[in-house]
Amino acid sequence: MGIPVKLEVFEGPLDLLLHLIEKNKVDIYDIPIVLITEQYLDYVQQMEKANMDIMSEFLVMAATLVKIKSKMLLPVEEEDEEYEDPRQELVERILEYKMYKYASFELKDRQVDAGRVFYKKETLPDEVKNFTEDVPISDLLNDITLAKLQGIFNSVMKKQVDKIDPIRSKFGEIEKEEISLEDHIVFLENYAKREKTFSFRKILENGYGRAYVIVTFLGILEMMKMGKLTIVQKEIFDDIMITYREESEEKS
Amino acid sequence: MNIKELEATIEAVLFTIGEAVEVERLAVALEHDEDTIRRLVRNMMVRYEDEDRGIHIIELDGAFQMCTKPDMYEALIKVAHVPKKHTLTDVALETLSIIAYKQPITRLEIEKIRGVNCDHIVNKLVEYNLICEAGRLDAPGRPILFATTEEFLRYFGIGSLEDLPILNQETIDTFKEEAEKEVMARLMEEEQEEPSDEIE
Amino acid sequence: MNIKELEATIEAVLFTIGEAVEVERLAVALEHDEDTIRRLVRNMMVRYEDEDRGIHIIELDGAFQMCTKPDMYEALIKVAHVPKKHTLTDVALETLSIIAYKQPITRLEIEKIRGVNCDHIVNKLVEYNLICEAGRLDAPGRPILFATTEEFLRYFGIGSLEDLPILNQETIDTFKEEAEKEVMARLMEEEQEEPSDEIE
Repeated sequence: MGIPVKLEVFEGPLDLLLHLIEKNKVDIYDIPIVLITEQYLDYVQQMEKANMDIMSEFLVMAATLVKIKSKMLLPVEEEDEEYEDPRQELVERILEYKMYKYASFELKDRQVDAGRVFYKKETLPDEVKNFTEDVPISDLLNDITLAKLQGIFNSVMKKQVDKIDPIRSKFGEIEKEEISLEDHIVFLENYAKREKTFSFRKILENGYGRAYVIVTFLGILEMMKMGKLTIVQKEIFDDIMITYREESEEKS
Repeated sequence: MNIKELEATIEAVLFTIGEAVEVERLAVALEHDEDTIRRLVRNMMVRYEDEDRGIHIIELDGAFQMCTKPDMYEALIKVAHVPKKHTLTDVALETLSIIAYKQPITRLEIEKIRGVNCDHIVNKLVEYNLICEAGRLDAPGRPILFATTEEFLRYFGIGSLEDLPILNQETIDTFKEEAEKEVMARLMEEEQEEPSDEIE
Repeated sequence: MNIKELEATIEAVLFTIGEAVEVERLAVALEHDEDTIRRLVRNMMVRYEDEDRGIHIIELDGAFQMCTKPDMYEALIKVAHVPKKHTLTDVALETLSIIAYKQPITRLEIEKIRGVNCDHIVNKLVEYNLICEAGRLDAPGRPILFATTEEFLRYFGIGSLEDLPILNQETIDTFKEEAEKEVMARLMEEEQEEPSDEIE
């Protein structure tokens, strides 16, 4: 059975369901589920072609209807007192929805009347707007004594001194990095073994940050002390060439 | 202050402030208890309605606001700037009525009743200041609870939430009765036309 | 419209507009000639004055305006200005102490010490008559110098500024020393705890 009306837009599955119930003039408490399901599916099918976006919600309801329909087809024993009409839950949902729809029509009516009312902006006279209260100084400074005021000032000044901490401020920004000298020497040794000869600048490219530079420098100094590296710098500010001493390997 | 003076002061305050003024605020200004003030304002409300006045006082959830009477509208639109009103779609109204009756309510609960996603509409209603966030539900995810605003009351000319169109067991019963009558009428019709065709 | 209705409409228009409304505009709204309107409004003016009303109508250059009666101002102030607790906040006290000990001082200098903007607080302190402007600094922009008021001194029973407890370079040096010691102590601790781990 097709729907003899042109494709209307429904706000949701319940909206459509309510429409079908009202159109068929059936009792909401005794929905002819086969008929309604058929019409519902029919509508959804037509809609599928028209609008894919809002389909999912309609399909969920379609599934619910089909489920109820199949339950209704099962034979019911007359004596069964536990039996609950499979339509029960759906009926309650439709009824609740119908109530709010009804309420929304009421609101719509009221909106029209209420919309015919004009309000006024605040118009405070200057005398009122610019009023400032005279507050007695004793209220303001409740139990502040001169000693307390000085205490406050001292703590403010101390806070400021802390902020520009005389020692730490000389350090500048300290980047906390997890580079330990010991670990770095291991890395340097492996690097040196592989490269044999390499430039200081080049090895610095393996990391970044001031800490990395310093740890690398310290590491190289340490390895020179251990006799593992030799370095050559032809001129001041020139790149430093570092060479790994193969013979050092046997020693250690 | 005698009653006349109190009433004059209430009039002045409501006129000047323009917005809804809570009873507490009036009570502070007039140095009287809230009950007395409430009684006074309600008396004034009746008098404003009766007399040939262009303005009256409305009550909004325990606050009072002065505004023009609706029948002044035709004259006023000729000279006054008409405040822009958002037109609410049926969907928005539907969602709004769910919130009004079930507040405070989460998005999820609204969706359950409507059967469709309502994020967009809820956001719009918040934007129009018809609903607002009213805390969080003590449940997983702590979802936002929504409730109607004072503007909602003003927008629909409702004094307080108790004045919402009644939607209770009685209404449901009425619906049920209507439905039954309809069905009976249908059955009668059908019996005359073609007996028992599509009723299960 | 009969006279009563016209008057009600005039009331509604004057209320809605809130400002002075020219007779011409009223005439448009009421669809009556200006003379009639003028006579009507003037009648209303008399009645508003006589009756125990909180609002009245005033005439300004042939325009009419509805406004609050001046003897209502006192009550309005109580509604419009929420009474606040009038003890100074900690932040205000801090600022006041800075001004007291460093006066005369500019806003910028106060901000340098406090590390945050203090416009609002300084204004409040001026409003409370605890500090006042004391000339301008001879520097670009000629910023205002602030100092404590006589009232402030009187409150503390101080004859003159020289009686303020002194906080001079010496005290500041002590603070610095303390801070240095603290830092050193911290560094030592760190060294003991984890030897040569974090190279800086």
